[in-house]
Amino acid sequence: MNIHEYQAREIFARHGIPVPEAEIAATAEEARAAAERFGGPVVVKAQVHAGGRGKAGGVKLADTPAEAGDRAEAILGMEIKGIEVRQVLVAPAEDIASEAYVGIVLDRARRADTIMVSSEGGVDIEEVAATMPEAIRKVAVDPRYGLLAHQAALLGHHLYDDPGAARQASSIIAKLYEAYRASGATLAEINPMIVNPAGEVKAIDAKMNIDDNALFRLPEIAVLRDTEAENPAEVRAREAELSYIQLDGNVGCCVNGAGLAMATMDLVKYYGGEPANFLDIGGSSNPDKVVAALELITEDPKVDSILFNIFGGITRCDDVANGIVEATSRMELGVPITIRLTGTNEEEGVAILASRGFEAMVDMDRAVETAVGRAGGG
Amino acid sequence: MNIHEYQAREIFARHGIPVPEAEIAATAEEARAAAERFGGPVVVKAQVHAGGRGKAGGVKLADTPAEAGDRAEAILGMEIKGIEVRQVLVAPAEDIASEAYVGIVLDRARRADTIMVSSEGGVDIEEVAATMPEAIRKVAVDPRYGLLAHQAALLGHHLYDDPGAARQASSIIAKLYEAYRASGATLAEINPMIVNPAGEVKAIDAKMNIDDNALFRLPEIAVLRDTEAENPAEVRAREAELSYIQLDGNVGCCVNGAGLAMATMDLVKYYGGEPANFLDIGGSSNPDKVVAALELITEDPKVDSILFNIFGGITRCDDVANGIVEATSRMELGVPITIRLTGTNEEEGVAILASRGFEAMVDMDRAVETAVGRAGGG
Amino acid sequence: MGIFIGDDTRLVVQGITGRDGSFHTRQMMEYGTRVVAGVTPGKGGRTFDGGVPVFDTVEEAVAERGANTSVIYVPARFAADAVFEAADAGIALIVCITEGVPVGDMLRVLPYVREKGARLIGPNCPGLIVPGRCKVGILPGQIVREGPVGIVSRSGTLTYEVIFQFTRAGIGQSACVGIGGDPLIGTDFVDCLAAFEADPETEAVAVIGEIGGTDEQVAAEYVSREMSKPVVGFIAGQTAPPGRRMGHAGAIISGSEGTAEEKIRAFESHGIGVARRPADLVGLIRDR
Amino acid sequence: MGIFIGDDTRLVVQGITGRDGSFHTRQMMEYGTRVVAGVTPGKGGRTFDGGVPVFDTVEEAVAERGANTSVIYVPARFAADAVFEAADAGIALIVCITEGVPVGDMLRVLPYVREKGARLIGPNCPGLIVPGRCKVGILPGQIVREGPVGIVSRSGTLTYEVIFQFTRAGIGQSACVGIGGDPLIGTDFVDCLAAFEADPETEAVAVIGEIGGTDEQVAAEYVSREMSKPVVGFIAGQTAPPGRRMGHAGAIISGSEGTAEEKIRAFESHGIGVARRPADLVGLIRDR
Repeated sequence: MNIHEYQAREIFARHGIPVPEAEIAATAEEARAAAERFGGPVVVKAQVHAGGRGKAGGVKLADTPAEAGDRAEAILGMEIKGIEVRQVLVAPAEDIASEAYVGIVLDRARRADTIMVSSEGGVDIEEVAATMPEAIRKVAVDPRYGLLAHQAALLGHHLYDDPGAARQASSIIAKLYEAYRASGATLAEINPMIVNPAGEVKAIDAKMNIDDNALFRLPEIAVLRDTEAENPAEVRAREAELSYIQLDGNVGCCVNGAGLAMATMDLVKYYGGEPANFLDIGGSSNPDKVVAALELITEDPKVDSILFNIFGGITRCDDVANGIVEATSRMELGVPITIRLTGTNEEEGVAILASRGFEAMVDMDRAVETAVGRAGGG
Repeated sequence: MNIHEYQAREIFARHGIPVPEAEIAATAEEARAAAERFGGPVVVKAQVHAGGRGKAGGVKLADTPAEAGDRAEAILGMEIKGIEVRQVLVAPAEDIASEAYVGIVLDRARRADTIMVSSEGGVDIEEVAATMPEAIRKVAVDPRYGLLAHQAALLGHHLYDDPGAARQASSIIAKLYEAYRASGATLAEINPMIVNPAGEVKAIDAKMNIDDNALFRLPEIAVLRDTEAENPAEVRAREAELSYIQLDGNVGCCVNGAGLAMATMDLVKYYGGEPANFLDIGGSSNPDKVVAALELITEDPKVDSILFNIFGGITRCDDVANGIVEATSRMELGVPITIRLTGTNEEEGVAILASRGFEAMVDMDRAVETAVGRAGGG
Repeated sequence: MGIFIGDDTRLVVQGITGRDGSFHTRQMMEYGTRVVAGVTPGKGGRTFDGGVPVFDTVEEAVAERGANTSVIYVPARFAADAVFEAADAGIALIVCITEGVPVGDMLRVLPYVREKGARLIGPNCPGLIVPGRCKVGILPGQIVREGPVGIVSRSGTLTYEVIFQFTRAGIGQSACVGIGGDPLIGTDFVDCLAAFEADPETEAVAVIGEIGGTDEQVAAEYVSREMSKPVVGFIAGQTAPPGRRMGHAGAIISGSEGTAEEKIRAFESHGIGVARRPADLVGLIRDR
Repeated sequence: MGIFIGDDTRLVVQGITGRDGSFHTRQMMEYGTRVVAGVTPGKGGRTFDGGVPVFDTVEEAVAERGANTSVIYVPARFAADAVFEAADAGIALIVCITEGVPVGDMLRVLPYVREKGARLIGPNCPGLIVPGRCKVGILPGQIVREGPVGIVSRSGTLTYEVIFQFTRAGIGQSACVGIGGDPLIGTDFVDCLAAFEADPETEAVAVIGEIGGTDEQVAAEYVSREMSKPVVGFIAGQTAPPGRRMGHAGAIISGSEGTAEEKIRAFESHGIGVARRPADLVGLIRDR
């Protein structure tokens, strides 16, 4: 789960990380008022679940309250990577002596949370890793011991020669790790972390990704989900316990299992088509899910052909067939449907479909090729 | 550090362990009033830092408030193992279906905190261990992982066949471990933990010992020290950063280092004397400590002879000699003093003492034998 | 032979009285797996389906029934506890089917399992099957067939698909292992490849990977360095967009890491034949 | 030879700029110990006494000065951190002089040190000395003398006393190790006995125990099972009352466990000659 910068800032602040004050604004007038309260120059930053907002024009400086209002006006409503900006963060512009990067991420290969710091802050860390890897210092946290004091200390010393700044940075790193763990995060970043001319170290930007699987035990984090900032179809899919991601093609896919769903998309492409979505109905046998899945696909205006690819295991073919029958009796599909059905209760499923005039195939390749053809591609 | 039952109960309660209500009383009238508030029969329990208070008559049942007052009257002011009872705990008497034991203790040999449970509660666990060891189930907690859910579960199942009681016990055990860790404890006991006729599991008695070395980071635990319940000389010694334990003999010992202090006591006994105390002035070279040590020893009326045994290392012989000179110029010792001095700055120390008429020896055995002789023993 | 499970497997089912646990216990018993015990805390003393004793703890299942393998069907919030318990009780192979286990739980579980000398497969996996002999997990028994090909996969139904295609083509399997789709799993490709290399009944191996992480790249290197048997592969997610979690918690391209192209390149550069379609795996295996 | 330290020792002093650290660093250098670096966070870049470079981290001391041994003089609240840091930096021998370390800290430190393959001596110990060659800690160099007797002890000044008596009697030492008086320590009697058994220069060993715990009992068994060299012993605290902490955090009789009688009995039943007075150790060693 993505959360917004302003939400991550609040979590950081709660864990004692020095985060300069800021206000969230949903209108130009709110942004102007916030800038007025702060006094001096401010930064206006788009709050969206997308990287690269700076390059997209989603971060602007403003010298006066009026200018802050204008900047907010320009940013609010703009689209960054297809997502509409609905809120901006207004924060006093900081005097910056130097910028650094601090990030914590789950390192799958090392099976450990890994803390990375770089004295090259304010830029993309992948870029730093590619161009000057020696600037980056990494430390893996042993999950059995947690972050040890000396690890935080040596990361601080890597960033700053000044003992005071190093000490502040070590403390921020330790608190960031606490925030990361307490929030079920798989990523937490401060980029940039700055030193101001007075020698104070502060977190200027804040980013966190949360492990969806941890949300059941973190209700205070779960409520941070901003469904308005997400694709509405994907939000509805999640509510129906479907795994759905909208794409640009015209072959709507409905598959049981994530790996098979990806392989189906790849096969659509292989046969010259373009998948309209990733959709995994999971291992359940609930016909309602099939209905919900068909609704999602048919509501996507790009879809010209629907492809079911079901390999029955826990999922039973007859349940899926019943779901298809029920959905098509309730709504007009409007586009051709191609069904591949094999595995558990295959015969029953095929019979149910046949009774309503649907043909079911056993071979995945043939079904995909057919669906692509029906979409006008291939 | 020892804390009282009522203090341990409060810690337990703060960690969510079901502890029946109770009140602390310093007078018979307070005990009577508490019993009146509770209504039914109550237990009146002496609050002292000593084991075996039950056998000593420090725990009594009372059916009426008046009786509770009488019981408190009898218990308050009594001495249990030399310690005066200044407070009693008054708690409603519980209906008890069964009694169990739960304890957590640092197991030095296994280098782990170890949780012990026994369905034989309300009796001394060492006795159970000796007579029916199969009743005790132990689980070592790996310090890297903490207490794991299944460990608490299997201890609960060991105690109770009833799933509800087992679940409650598991939860209490998990909370007790949290209380133990959060308090810097080296021992935490619930004895007995009871099941009442309604099937509720509760902690009836509460005991905790705290690691003195952990107190610097636990101010809320450090304040629980009840200096009034301790030997006043030992309290003063601790304030002077001396390690002092009063004993029954008449040879007052002042030594640098705990091992040497014990060996000196043993040698006093070997030569037919009885040590009046254990006293370690530590590794410091501060003459003030020597003065404080001499004050403690001379205030003990049993002392007939004073023995200094100093092996200079970090401790410098001249500092100790100066301390002795200063102390004896301020006060009248009233008893003979025997001084053994060797190691760092030995010559300077011997000279300082000689200038004031004290003789210093180099050999430990000769010094101890002399001091014992001067005490009239040996 | 097969790998990890077989005739010596004495299985305890953790969560045997649950919906999934009871269903799949019956399926496994039907397939011939020796289910010696079940565990559901608070339900100790009962009997499952009149034959399998249920205990409160895995410890009892080991002590009283000699269980050496465990399969876990408990809800996600209890899954880590169940693995800890199995490992602590001395279970040698722990198969965790449960989906949705917090990755922070797995961080602590993995070193614990390793220290206890146990092997964990999963979580979020379909388990494993040695055709004709033993099945632990949820892989459908009717699609497998005894034979010489080892199959290892991060996926569930895609594994079935591949097995199905092999079986339809008349090529049987020595063992099929679903290692799970989560970012942190107990047994990786290399562990399975090493086991297949050591298994005399396995003549070739098919590896089914997907986007996310670097496990396939590590496996490719291992194959070229350590394996004598032919290995073929398939990578799902060539059309997956970056930064999106494709169903599996582990199937996500992070920045430039974990793409299908990168994995396919790693396979090819280490001599692993890569199928463009699952169906092509059959031909690739035949050619080796 | 000696044990644990010697000519190859390259020492880093953690807390070198503190009062105790600076005093004992000078003492160790005077004795001939090769002090290659000091560490005090925030004071990196300075030089101690004009010759020893001071770093912010142990990692730097290892990387830039090849330190392989560390001695710790930091305050109790930072002692565990210092041990973690030294072990993580690859230091092979860590000697923690600091007194008053919370036992809960040591619970976590001990497995960490073991996993990193390091040895910890202490905490709350005087360190160790190999007469004429190397000293790490605070043992007074002037009382030792080269010779064939290994001395290991839980105490500080009592160790000096014993060394002093041996030296006065003309019996030198191969090495003297103070393992510390806390309930949890990194190196126990058995570790030292094994090292003395393996050291060709050691001909006999004196073990100085005290009340509390069971380390002496374990050592006694080890001596009778594994050691060819004669061992003599002394136990302090025969007159100590039960339930009271005798200065050392570890010197406490808990219930019926850890009494001097029990330890003396263990020594005697395993063939270790027990001295009634420290002075008798000399005679006992002479008789063996």
